[in-house]
Amino acid sequence: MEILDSIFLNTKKIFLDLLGCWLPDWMILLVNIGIIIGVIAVLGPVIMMYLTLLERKIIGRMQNRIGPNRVGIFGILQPIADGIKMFTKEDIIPQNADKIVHFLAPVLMVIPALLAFAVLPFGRGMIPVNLNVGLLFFIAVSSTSTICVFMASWASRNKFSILGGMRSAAQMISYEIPMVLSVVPVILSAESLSTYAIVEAQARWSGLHWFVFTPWGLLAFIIFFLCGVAECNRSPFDLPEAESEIVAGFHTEYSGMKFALFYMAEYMNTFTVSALAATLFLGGWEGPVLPSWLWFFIKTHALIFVMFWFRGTLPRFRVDQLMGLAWKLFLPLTLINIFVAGGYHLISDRNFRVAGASAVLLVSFLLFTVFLNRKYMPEKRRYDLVD
Amino acid sequence: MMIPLEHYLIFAATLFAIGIYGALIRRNIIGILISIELMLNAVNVNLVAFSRSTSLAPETGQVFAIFVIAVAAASVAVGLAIVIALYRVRKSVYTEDIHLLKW
Amino acid sequence: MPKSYTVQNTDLLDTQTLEVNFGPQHPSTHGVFRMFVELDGEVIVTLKPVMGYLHRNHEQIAENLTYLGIMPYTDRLDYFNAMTNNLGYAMAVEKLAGITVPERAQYIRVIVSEFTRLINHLSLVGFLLNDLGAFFTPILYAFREREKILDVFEEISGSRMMCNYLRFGGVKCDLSPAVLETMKKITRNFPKFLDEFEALLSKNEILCMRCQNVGVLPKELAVNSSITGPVLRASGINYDIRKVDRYSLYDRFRFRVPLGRKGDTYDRYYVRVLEMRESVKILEQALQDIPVGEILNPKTAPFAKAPRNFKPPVGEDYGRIESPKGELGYYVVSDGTPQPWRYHIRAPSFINLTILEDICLGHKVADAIIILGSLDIVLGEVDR
Amino acid sequence: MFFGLGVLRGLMVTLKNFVTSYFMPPDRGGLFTVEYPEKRLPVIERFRNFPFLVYDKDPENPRCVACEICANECPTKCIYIEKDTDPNKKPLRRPAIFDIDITVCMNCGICEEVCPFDSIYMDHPFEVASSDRLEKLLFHKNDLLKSNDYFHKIRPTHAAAIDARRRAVEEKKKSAAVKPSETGQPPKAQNGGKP
Amino acid sequence: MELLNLAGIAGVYTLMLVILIAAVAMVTLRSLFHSALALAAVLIGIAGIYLTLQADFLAMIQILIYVGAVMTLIIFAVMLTEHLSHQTVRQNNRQSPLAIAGICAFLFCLTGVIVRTPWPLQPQNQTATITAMELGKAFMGQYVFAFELISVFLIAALIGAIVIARKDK
Repeated sequence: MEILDSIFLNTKKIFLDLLGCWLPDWMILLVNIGIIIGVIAVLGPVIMMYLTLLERKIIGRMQNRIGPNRVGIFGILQPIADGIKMFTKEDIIPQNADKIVHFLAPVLMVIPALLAFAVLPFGRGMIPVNLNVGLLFFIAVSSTSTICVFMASWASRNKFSILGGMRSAAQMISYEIPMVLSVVPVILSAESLSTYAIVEAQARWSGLHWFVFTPWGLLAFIIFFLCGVAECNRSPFDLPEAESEIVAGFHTEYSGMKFALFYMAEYMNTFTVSALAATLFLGGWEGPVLPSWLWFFIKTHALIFVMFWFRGTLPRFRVDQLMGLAWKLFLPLTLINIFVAGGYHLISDRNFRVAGASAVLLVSFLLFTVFLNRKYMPEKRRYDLVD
Repeated sequence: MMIPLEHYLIFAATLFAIGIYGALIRRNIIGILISIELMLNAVNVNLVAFSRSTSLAPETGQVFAIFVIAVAAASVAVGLAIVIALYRVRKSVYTEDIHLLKW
Repeated sequence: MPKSYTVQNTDLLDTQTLEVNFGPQHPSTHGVFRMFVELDGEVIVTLKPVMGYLHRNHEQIAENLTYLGIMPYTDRLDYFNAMTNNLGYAMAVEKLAGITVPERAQYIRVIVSEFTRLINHLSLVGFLLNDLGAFFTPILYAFREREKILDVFEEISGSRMMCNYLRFGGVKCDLSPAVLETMKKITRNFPKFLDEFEALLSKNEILCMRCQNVGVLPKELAVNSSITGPVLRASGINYDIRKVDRYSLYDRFRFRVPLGRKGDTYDRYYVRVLEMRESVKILEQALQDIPVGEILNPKTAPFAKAPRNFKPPVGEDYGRIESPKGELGYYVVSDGTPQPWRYHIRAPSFINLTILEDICLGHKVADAIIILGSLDIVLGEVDR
Repeated sequence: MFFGLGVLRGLMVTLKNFVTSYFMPPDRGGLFTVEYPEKRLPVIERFRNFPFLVYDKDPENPRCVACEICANECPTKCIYIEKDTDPNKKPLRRPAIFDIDITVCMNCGICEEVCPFDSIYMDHPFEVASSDRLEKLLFHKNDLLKSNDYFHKIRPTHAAAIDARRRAVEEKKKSAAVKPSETGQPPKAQNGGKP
Repeated sequence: MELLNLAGIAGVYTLMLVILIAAVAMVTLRSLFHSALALAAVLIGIAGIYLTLQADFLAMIQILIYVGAVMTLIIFAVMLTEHLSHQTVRQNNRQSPLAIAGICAFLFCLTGVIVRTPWPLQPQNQTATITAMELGKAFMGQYVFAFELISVFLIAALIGAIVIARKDK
């Protein structure tokens, strides 16, 4: 299994040794970095293209229909067809739009999405850049996309996009805070910010060793995942581009290639957020039999399936409910979660009495916050059938 | 990576000078606030540059830099709150219109 | 010289209201319907519905056609339920001309209009969920069931939606035993589908949060603006024309009328789900004891070949039925010639639309779209 | 009850549909789509699309006698008929021109009901789209004429009933014609007075 | 290898140049929105400078706090106050030539001082990369009082901002 596990590492080493015979050694260093950058630059868009196809197939199957199967055997070439369509579509710039900012917004939207790939541990030893502040890098980079949303909505100068821009910025900010706080317990128990060390920490513990099996880990995982969904403006929280209300939110005035960039940024965010959730809580590339990078992709695609599943089923939140959920439900839960995780980590590592106590504490606090928000909870309705 | 300390200091100084220039000539209050941000950042660069080459414990510079960032964020928050309150009353954010102590 | 400083109004950041047109091409208004909305931030200040984009001059055309010639036009009024439109028109003319309808034809008419009620409520719930943002899943489940019923309609009348199936004094063609069998199968496993549909939607917290206490229609406003149909019953008023007029055979079937209590969007949604369950009960009873016999009153047979000679006596009449959207009435005035002198339709969607502004004020933009969806309007019927 | 329960139950419904769409038959949660151009749904017998004219033996003399009842009764007035005239300008009981403008026709089936000579019925093919709006969408007589066995092919029961009724009328007329000749009275002037 | 080092140093100098250009642009651009974006560019540049000074925790903090939150705040303020319509108002008042002269003089003597003073250099600190662990120990150890004070200060600023900006009913 070892060979299969580090198959990519070996091929790279062989390739570099091959080059080594007639290139100076510092050039090899550059080539190594070049390979990594090339892999990410190719991996990002390809993942994005095949996520769009995967989404349409999955949601199709949920609705008892087939999903795209005309282009290529099972619709394999559909993303390429979409790409060509996006290229050839005419690129309309509104007349009184702010030309530079209008052009810059989609480009700057894609850059953070691509940068986030640099920190994900794809497999044992296969991490593009092993920063010791990897997790913080991911959060910082994903928070810069708010500005691009502002630029897009301000530059197109129309009512709908400004309304959408304000809404999505407010949503992104209010979901960033619970997201950051829900990651703190993981850092606390893995004692390091680097994603590689976090995955190794999950491998070190004996028994069921993923963070998601600890009580605070489960709560943090749910909150992190939901905030991640909100961060990339997807399903139950996809208010900014709510078609039924304000047409298409901040990218109303975009068409052709620019719209494709927004689309690409959204899907890459989907991939990176679920990859990070898998790394932090589901043990990254930890797995019994299969090679490590395969485990990583299985877990990430499981979480991506859940995101598409949300999109296929759940209706959309309204603006105030959306904000209420973030500030009144997620934030208090994450704060308490940090205390419980601290206590859990301090008292002992793995015995069940402590786990039970913290679970009870967490569930009681959850019910308490739900009780506090009961004004927003749905009420039971009775109907009388009259003759 | 041997960049002499002086180069960082000169860079920070010029950044600081640009910040002052911006603060002096801008007519829009938000413009002034932005320039003050720039000046604070220039100070941060200095702190971090010094932290690596003086006799003190290496992390003191960074601790101070983080404190400066915290204070700067708080100042921007309060500053912009005041700007919005002003705009609500005065309908303009230009420094000429705001020179009455009480209206 | 400093500018003169008059103390401006010291009210607070008066963001000027934003006029937004949810125009005829908006993705979620059902057909060509415009709402001129004035927004203060997110909250609706004024809302003015603008209609008439789909006006096809239906009543004027009808005055130059024979009575039979109007029948295919009534399919296109409320294009979701053609059969109940035909039924309303046929009953009005039969009352005018004094034609009785044989037993089996009455049963077929009840079966067919109850199936149409299922279709209409299915697609309403689907479109309402579409406005709420559920990405097409509920509507595709609803349309899967609707396809089965439309295939049955095609078997009996020849066309899925534009059925043109009823004639004065009965129906155009008979139900073959095979069609009766498929109808029984559909009504047998419809409740199972409804349970799955409700499991997906009714208890869904997001749906409840979005729909409860949104667009509350008080009782007296509903009565004063002559609202009819499920929208009225969701506000708690027991007025169902099938029970009030007891027209055709409805007094023979045991079924109950669901009533809501608060009259908000969630009640309007759930009352329609309960009505679907009641319609399935009626269908089971009707399909059970449908008699054998002729399907067209022999007195009207000669007119089938020559609609020109069908001249109802001079006079006027108003026939009304409980269409899935409310009280659908036909007012026909005849002057002895084969063409009606005056022909008017009381469209329930048009009248239910008048209260849109009153129940939308104070709500957010997203709610206005859902309230419009819950009123279940079809532009063909509104603009005629 | 617990906040997220309804949402979870809804998710289970879609998951069940996702799973069953792979192996269940169409009506119990399986795949419902029929891939149109390759596989098609069977056309239902009573389906009515645009009308067509029936002729018994050869297209020259269709059943239609150009009585224009259908043209008058058609709600949208989309039928145009002109009588045929023999060489010396005497009108014949046959249509020279019989046009149906299918952009106007709403396939309501009234012409089929009112035609006393069983000559016009509703057809089945629905793929009649064409790029040219005027010329190709105006069906002339030779586009409309179709044989009786084509009528049998697309509408077996209905065509059989029509033919049975026509044969009954034929017998009654023949028997009526035979009976007076047996009783010696001169046959009514059936066909130009020839015996 | 020294080619690589050279490239690295050249990279740092170009980064400094880019930051200076963005800062000048920020100060002189007419539309406030554009100058806010220029500020964002400067901030990201300065995060890059921290990386070259091996202060990567600080760089990430800088991006997260400044570019993530402070910039959003500034752009919100710009959107709320700037009318969509006119952009023609002159952004700079009349003292700019005088200001330029004064600032150049100030800059000149400052650089003179920087170049002349003999900075006490401690070579062994040059390469020590400070990880988040040491910063955490410093915060909880030597500077714990300042840390608590800053949190009180932030809360006060938070509440103050809300009270001022709130549209009191």
